[in-house]
Amino acid sequence: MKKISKAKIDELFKAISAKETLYIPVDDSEGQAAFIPYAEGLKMSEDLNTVRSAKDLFFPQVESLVNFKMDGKHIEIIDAATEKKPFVIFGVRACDARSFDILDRVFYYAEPKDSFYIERRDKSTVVTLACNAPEETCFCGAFGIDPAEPAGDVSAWQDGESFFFKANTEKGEALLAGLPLEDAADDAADKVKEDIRKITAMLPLKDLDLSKFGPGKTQELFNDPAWATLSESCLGCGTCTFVCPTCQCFDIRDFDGGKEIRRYRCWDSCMYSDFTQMSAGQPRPTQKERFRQRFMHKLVYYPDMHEGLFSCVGCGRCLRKCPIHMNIVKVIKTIGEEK
Amino acid sequence: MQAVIKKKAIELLESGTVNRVLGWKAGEFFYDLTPAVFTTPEQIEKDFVYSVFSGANMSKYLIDESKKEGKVAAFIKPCDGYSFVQLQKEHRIVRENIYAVGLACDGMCDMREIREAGIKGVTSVEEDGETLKIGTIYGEKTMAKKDALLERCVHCKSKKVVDCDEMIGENGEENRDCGRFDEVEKLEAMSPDERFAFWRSQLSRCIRCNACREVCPACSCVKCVFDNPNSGIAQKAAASDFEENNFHIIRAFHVAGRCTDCGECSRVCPEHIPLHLLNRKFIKDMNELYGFYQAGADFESKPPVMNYTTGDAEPSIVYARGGDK
Amino acid sequence: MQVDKNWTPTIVAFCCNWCSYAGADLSGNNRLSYPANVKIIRIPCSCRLNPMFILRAFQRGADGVILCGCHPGDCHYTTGNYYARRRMTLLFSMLDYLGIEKERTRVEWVSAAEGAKFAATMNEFVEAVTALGENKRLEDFRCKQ
Amino acid sequence: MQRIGVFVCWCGSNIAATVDVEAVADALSKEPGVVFATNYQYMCSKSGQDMIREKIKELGLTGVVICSCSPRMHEATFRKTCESAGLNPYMVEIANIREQVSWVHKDKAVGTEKAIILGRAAIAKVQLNTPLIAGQTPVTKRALVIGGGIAGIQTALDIADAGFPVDIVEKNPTIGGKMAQLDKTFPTLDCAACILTPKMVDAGQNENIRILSYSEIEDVKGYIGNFDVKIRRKARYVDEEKCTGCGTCMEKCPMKKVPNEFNMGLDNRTAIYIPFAQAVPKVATIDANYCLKLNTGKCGICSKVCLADAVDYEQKDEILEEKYGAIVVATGFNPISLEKFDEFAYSQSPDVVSSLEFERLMNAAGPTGGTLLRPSDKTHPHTIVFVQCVGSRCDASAEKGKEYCSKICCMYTAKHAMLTREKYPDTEVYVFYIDVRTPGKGFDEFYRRAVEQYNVHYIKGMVGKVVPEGGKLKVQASDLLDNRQIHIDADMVVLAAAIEPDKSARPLATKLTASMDTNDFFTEAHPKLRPVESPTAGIFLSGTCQGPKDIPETVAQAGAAASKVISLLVKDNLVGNPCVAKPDELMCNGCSSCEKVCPYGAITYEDKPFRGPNRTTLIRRVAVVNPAVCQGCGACTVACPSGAMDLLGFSNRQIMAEVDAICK
Repeated sequence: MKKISKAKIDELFKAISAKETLYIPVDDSEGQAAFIPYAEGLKMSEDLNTVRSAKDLFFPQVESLVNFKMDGKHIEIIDAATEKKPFVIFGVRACDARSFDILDRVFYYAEPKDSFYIERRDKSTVVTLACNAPEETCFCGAFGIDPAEPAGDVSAWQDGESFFFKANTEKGEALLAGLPLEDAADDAADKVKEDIRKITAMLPLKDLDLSKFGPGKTQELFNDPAWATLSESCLGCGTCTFVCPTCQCFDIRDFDGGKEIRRYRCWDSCMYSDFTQMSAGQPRPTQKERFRQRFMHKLVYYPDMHEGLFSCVGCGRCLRKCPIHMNIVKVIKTIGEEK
Repeated sequence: MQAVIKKKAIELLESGTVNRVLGWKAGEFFYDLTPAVFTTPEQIEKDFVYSVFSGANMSKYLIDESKKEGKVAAFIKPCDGYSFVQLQKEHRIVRENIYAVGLACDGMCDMREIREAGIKGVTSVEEDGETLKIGTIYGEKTMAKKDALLERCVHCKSKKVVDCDEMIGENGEENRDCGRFDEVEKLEAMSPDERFAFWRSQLSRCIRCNACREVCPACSCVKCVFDNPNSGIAQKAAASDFEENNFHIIRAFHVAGRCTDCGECSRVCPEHIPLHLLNRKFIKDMNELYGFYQAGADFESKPPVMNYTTGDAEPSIVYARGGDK
Repeated sequence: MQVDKNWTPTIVAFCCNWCSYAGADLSGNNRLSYPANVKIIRIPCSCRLNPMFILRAFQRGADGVILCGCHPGDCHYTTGNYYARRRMTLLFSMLDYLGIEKERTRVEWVSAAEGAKFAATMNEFVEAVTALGENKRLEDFRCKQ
Repeated sequence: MQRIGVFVCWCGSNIAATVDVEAVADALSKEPGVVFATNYQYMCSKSGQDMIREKIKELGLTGVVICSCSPRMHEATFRKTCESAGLNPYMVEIANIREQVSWVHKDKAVGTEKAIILGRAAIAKVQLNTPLIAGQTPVTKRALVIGGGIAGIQTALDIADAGFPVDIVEKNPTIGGKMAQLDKTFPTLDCAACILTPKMVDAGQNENIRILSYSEIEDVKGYIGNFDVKIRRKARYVDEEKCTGCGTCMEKCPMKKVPNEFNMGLDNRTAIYIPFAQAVPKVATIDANYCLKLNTGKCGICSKVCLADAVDYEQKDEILEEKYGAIVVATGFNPISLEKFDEFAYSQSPDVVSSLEFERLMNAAGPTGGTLLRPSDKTHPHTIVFVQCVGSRCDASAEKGKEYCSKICCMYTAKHAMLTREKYPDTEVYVFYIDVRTPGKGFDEFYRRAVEQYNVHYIKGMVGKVVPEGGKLKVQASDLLDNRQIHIDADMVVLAAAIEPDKSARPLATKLTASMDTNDFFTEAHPKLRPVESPTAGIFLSGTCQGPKDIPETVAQAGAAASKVISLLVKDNLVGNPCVAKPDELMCNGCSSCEKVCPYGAITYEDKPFRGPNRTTLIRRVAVVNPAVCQGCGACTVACPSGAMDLLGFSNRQIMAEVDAICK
C-alpha cells in the first residue's frame, strides 16, 4: 500500500496529469460536481458523487460515428473515429466502478463490440475512492458492493491526513509506480474501512430486499398491477436514465451541416415517448410500459442475460434527481412487497 | 395543516363528491414525496403527506386526471393555482371534473438547499416553527426554514389561489414587490460578454433530460417540437453549444406569456441550471413593455405575445436596453 | 476585435411578400445597390417569421438576420407586423440577455415604395455586422472544424 | 426525391450582362435532385415557356426552379406554364436573380455567386414542395362602392350597367363629391354641373344602384367574393322615403348661421338643409350640431312645416349588414389645410382664398351668384395673384406640405386665370409658378391660350410673403427668370392648395386590410400592370384615393375598376389561394393560441376522436382552419407552441431549407 499526505494531493495530480489526462470530480459554480480534466488550482469535490456518473468518460452523451462530405451529388464517407489518448479517472466511487463491469458486458464483450468504448476502456486507468460519508440515498450494499472496498485499477482511501492507494491491476501498478508516493502498511486503511462499515450499517436502505427480482422473474412481475400506479406519477423525462451509471441506450442521428453530415450517437432514454419508435408506432405506447421497461431491464432482463448481475449499483442518483421522487427503491419495495 | 387536508380529502371521498384525490404520497425519507392518486380513505390515512416538501406543482397531472371517469379532488397551492387557471384557459383540463381545494401556503422547502448547507444523510425533517429539525445518519441538525425555501418561495409572487371550490386557510394576496426580477436585473447589468459567459457556464451543463419540459405545466404539448422528427429541429441531445442554447431559448419562447413562473423547471433541473431566469426575462420584458401580466391570473386576458397595441415599442428598443454595449 | 479584411458577413433578410419584398424589387428596379452578402427569403408576412428560423440561420453560419415587413398599420394582413414586432422585440431582448450581440438582429419596416430605404438599410446593416465580425456565439461548429 | 429542372433566364441582357447564366445553370445542375439545368434568353417568352413544358414532359420533372426576375413579376406566368404541362403549379419556385442580383450587383463574379446561392435556396425549397390544390368559394354577386364622387358614381354606373347590383356608400348627405363644387372644367371649359348632374340622376334612378348617403363603413369582414360589411346609416332625422325635397323646412329653419361647407364656408346655410339644388338623393338632413330642437329641445318648426311628415327627431343611427363580392374604394381627396402656410396670410385676410373657394366664388350657384367679389368687402378685385404649388412638391425634410405634385393645380389655375380675364378684362392676373405642367390632351394649348390670348402674367418664382395692409394684399415675390424681387399690391390672392386623400381613408384602409403609402394614398397591386386593384384581393381603387388625378383620368380609372369588378362578379366561384395554414391534428393541443392571433377568424375548434394507445379512443380538441377564409399570413404558425400549425407553400421546413442553403 502507498500513501500521500493530503496536503500534497496537488503534487500527485500534477504528476499524473503531466503524463496523461487526469479527470477528477470538481464542483462547478453551482456546486454541481462533474469529472473534468485536472488543471492547476482545481480542487477535488467533497460531494459523495458527481451529478452525472463516470460512465460519460467511456460512453459520452454525444459522439460522432461517421461523417459524410457532400459535394453536389457526390458523397464521401469519412471515419469519425479519432485515436484516443490514455487517461486516468480519479475518485470513482465503488458504485460507479461496478457500473463499468455492467457496461463492459454490453459494449466490451458482447457482439457487436463497440470499438469507441473499448478503446477508451483500454486506455483508461480507474482510481476509485472509498466513501467516507455515505448518504441516506446509498444502497450499493443491496447489490453486494462495499463502499469501503472499491474496485478499479487502483483503490484509494482517505482519512484526516492522508490518501492511501492499493493497486489492483497491472495498469494500476504501472500508474502508482511512477508517482511521488510513500510506502504505507498494508493495514493503513483499515481504520477508515471500519468507520465506513459502521455507517453503512446505519443506512436506511441497507436492507433493501431484492429476492423478488433477478433472472427468470419476467412472468411473475410483468403483469403486476403496481406498474400502473407507480408509473402514474412518472413525468416521462429522462433524468433517471441520464444520471444513471448503468443506462446504456443510445440513438443514432444525423446532423446535416450543409456541406457535411455528421452521424452521431447520443444517449436515449426508455422513458421517452419516442424511444425505439418505428414506422408502425411506439412499441411501449404509454408511460406504464416505458416505466416498467426501465425497471424490468435493471432488475430482471439484464440479470437474465448476465448471470444474475443486476444493472443497478445503488448509487442513489435517481433518488436525488427524480423531479417527483419516483425511483427504483420505491419500485423494488412496492413490487417486491409480499402479496 | 396536514391533518386538516387529510380530513378534507377523506370527507370528499366519503361524501362521493369525488372518487379520487390527487395528493402527495409518503416516500422513504420524509422529503421524497411523490404525486399520487388516492382512491380510499385508508390509503389517505396511511400515505397522504402534506409537508414543506409538497412543493411539486400538481396542476399538470390534472390534464389527464380531469379526463378520466368521475371527479378528482386536487389541492392547489397559490402558485399551482396560476398554472391550474392557465391550463383551463388553454382548454387542457376539464374543470367540471375537478374539485379544487385551495391551500394557503407559506413556502415550501428544497432538499437541495439543505444538502448544500452541508447537511448530509438526511432521514427525517420536522417543522418546528421557523426551524427545521433534521435527522441524519450523522446526528440531528437544525436549519432555519427560510434558508431551506425553494427559490420561488423566497420570491413568492402571490399567496392568492385564483380559482378553487373551497379554501383551507385564508386566501392571500398578490405581491408584486417580491424581488423575483432581482437576479434578472443583475444579469442585465452585466456586459454581453459576461452574460454570454454566465449562460454558457450554465447551459453547457444541460444534459437534455427534459425534466424542465416534462414538469412544466405550460409545456403540455401533445408532442414537443423537439421530439417531432417533422419539425426540422428535433434533437435528442444537446449535441452542440448551439443546440443547448436553441432548446432553452425556443422553450422559453414557446411558454412566454403562458408561463406562470411556478419555478418547477429550476426546481427539477438535475444540473441546477437557473432556467427560471430565462422565463423571468420574458416576463419582465413583457411587464415593462406591454404592461403587467400574470399568466393564469384570470380567465379572459390574452397573453402579451398573442396581443398588440398599435403604439408598441419597436424592436430597436432592445439596443437601448439591458446592460452596456 | 480582429476582423479579417477579406471577410464578409452572411446576412439573411426575411422579407414580407407584400411590402418589403416589393421594396427590395424596387431597389433592384432603381439599380440601387447593396452588398451581395444579403440573401432574401420571401415570407408571406413578417408574422410568419418564427424565432426558430432566426436561430437556424445563426446556427448555420449567418452573421446577421434582418426582418423587413410592412410599416405598422400597413400590414397586408392587418395585424401581422404588430405580432412580429412584439415577438422580435422579445426575442432580440432574450438573445441580448444571453450575451448574443444585439446588433446582429434587426427589424426594419420597408414599404413597397421604399426601394431606396431597403438598399440603405441593407448597406447600413451589412456595415454594422461587418464591424461586429463573425457570429461565434450562436454558430454550430460541428461541421466547421 | 424530386426530379427538378432548373431554367436560368437571361432576361435579354438584364440578367446575362452581370450574371454568368451559363455558370449558374452549370453549378445548379450539380445539386442533388436536379436532373436538368439550362439557360435561355427569355424564359417568359413563348419559346421559353414551350421549352419548360417540353422538359417537364420529356424528363418527368416533379419540380421546376426558374432563375429569373422577381416572383412578383412572373411567378403566376410560370405556374401556368407548368400547369399546362401537367405539373402542379405549386411545384414551381422562382429564384429572383434580376431584382436581387443582376440589377443590384455590378460585379459579375459576385452576382454569379449570389445567383447560384439563390438558385440553391429555391432548389432546397422545391425539394420540400408538395402539390397544392386551390379550393373554390362562391361569389356574392353584388358590389360596394365607397364614396359617391365622380369616381364612385362612374364605377357604380358601369357595374350596374353590366347587370350587377351596387351600393354606393357616401358619408355626406348627397353624392356628387368635389366635382359638384366645381364651376367649369379644364381644358374644355364645359360646366361641371352640366356633365355631372345627369350622372348623379342616372345613379339615383338606376334600379341596380342603391345610394346609401349620409352613411359610413363600420366594419368589414370576409374576403374576396364574400365580404361582410357593416354600414352605419347616420341619423339624418328625416325619413328618406317621405321627404320630397321641397325645401320648405330650409326656408323656415330659424338656425341660419351654419357655415355652408358646400360653399367652403363662404356663406351660411340652415340647420336642416339640402346641400345643393341638384343633390341626390334630394332629401333634407338635420345637422345635429346646430339644430335647436336636438340641442335644446325647443323649436320643432321643420317638423311642423313639413307636409310630408318626414322629420323624425327620434331617428337613431342604424347598422346595415350586407354581403358583397367586391369593394371599390373611391374616397377621393380634400385640399390640405392652409393653416401652416401663414406666410400667405390665409388666416389673416378673407381675401386670401384657396382655389376651391375661388371656384365657388366664380360659380353661378355660389355664394356670390357667380359674380367675382372680394369676400372682405364684396368689391370687384382688380389685381389677383395666383400662387401655385402651395403645399405640393415640398422637400421631404420640410415640416409642412407634401412631397408629391398634386397634378391638377397647373390646369385649374390656368382655367381660373383665363375665366377671370374673360369675365373681367380689367383685372390684372398674375400666376406664380415653379413649373407649369401641362402633359395632357389639349392642356398645353389651353395654358398657352391663357398666356397668349388672355395676357395672364405668368411669373416663374415663388411668393415669399403676403401682408394685408390698408385693404390691399402686399405680395412679395421673386421673378427667377429676371432675377428680381417683385412687389404687387393685390386685391385677392388665390392659393393652389395641394390635395391629399380624405381623412376617412386611413381608418377605412385598416378595416379593409388594404395597404396605403406614406401619403395615405391607397397602394395598387402593381403600379403599372394592376393600377386599379389593391393588393388585398377583392378591393379595387377608383379615383384620387389612389393618387392625384383630373376628371378624365378619374373617370377612366373608375371604368377600369368597374370592369375588374365585373369580371370578378361574373364568376360563380373563385379559386382560392392554396397557401393557407394547415394544422397537424396529431400535434394540436387545442390551446387556442392560433385562434387568438388570426386576423380573419379562420380558425375554429372541434372535439375529435383519436386512436389512443392500447386500443383506446381519445377525444381531443383540435384546430380547424377554413381555407376559404384563411389568407395565409402565418401568424398562427408562430403562435402555435407545438408546431402543429404550418403554412402550405411556406412551411417551417421549406423556410429552414432555404436558410440552410443560403448559409451553407
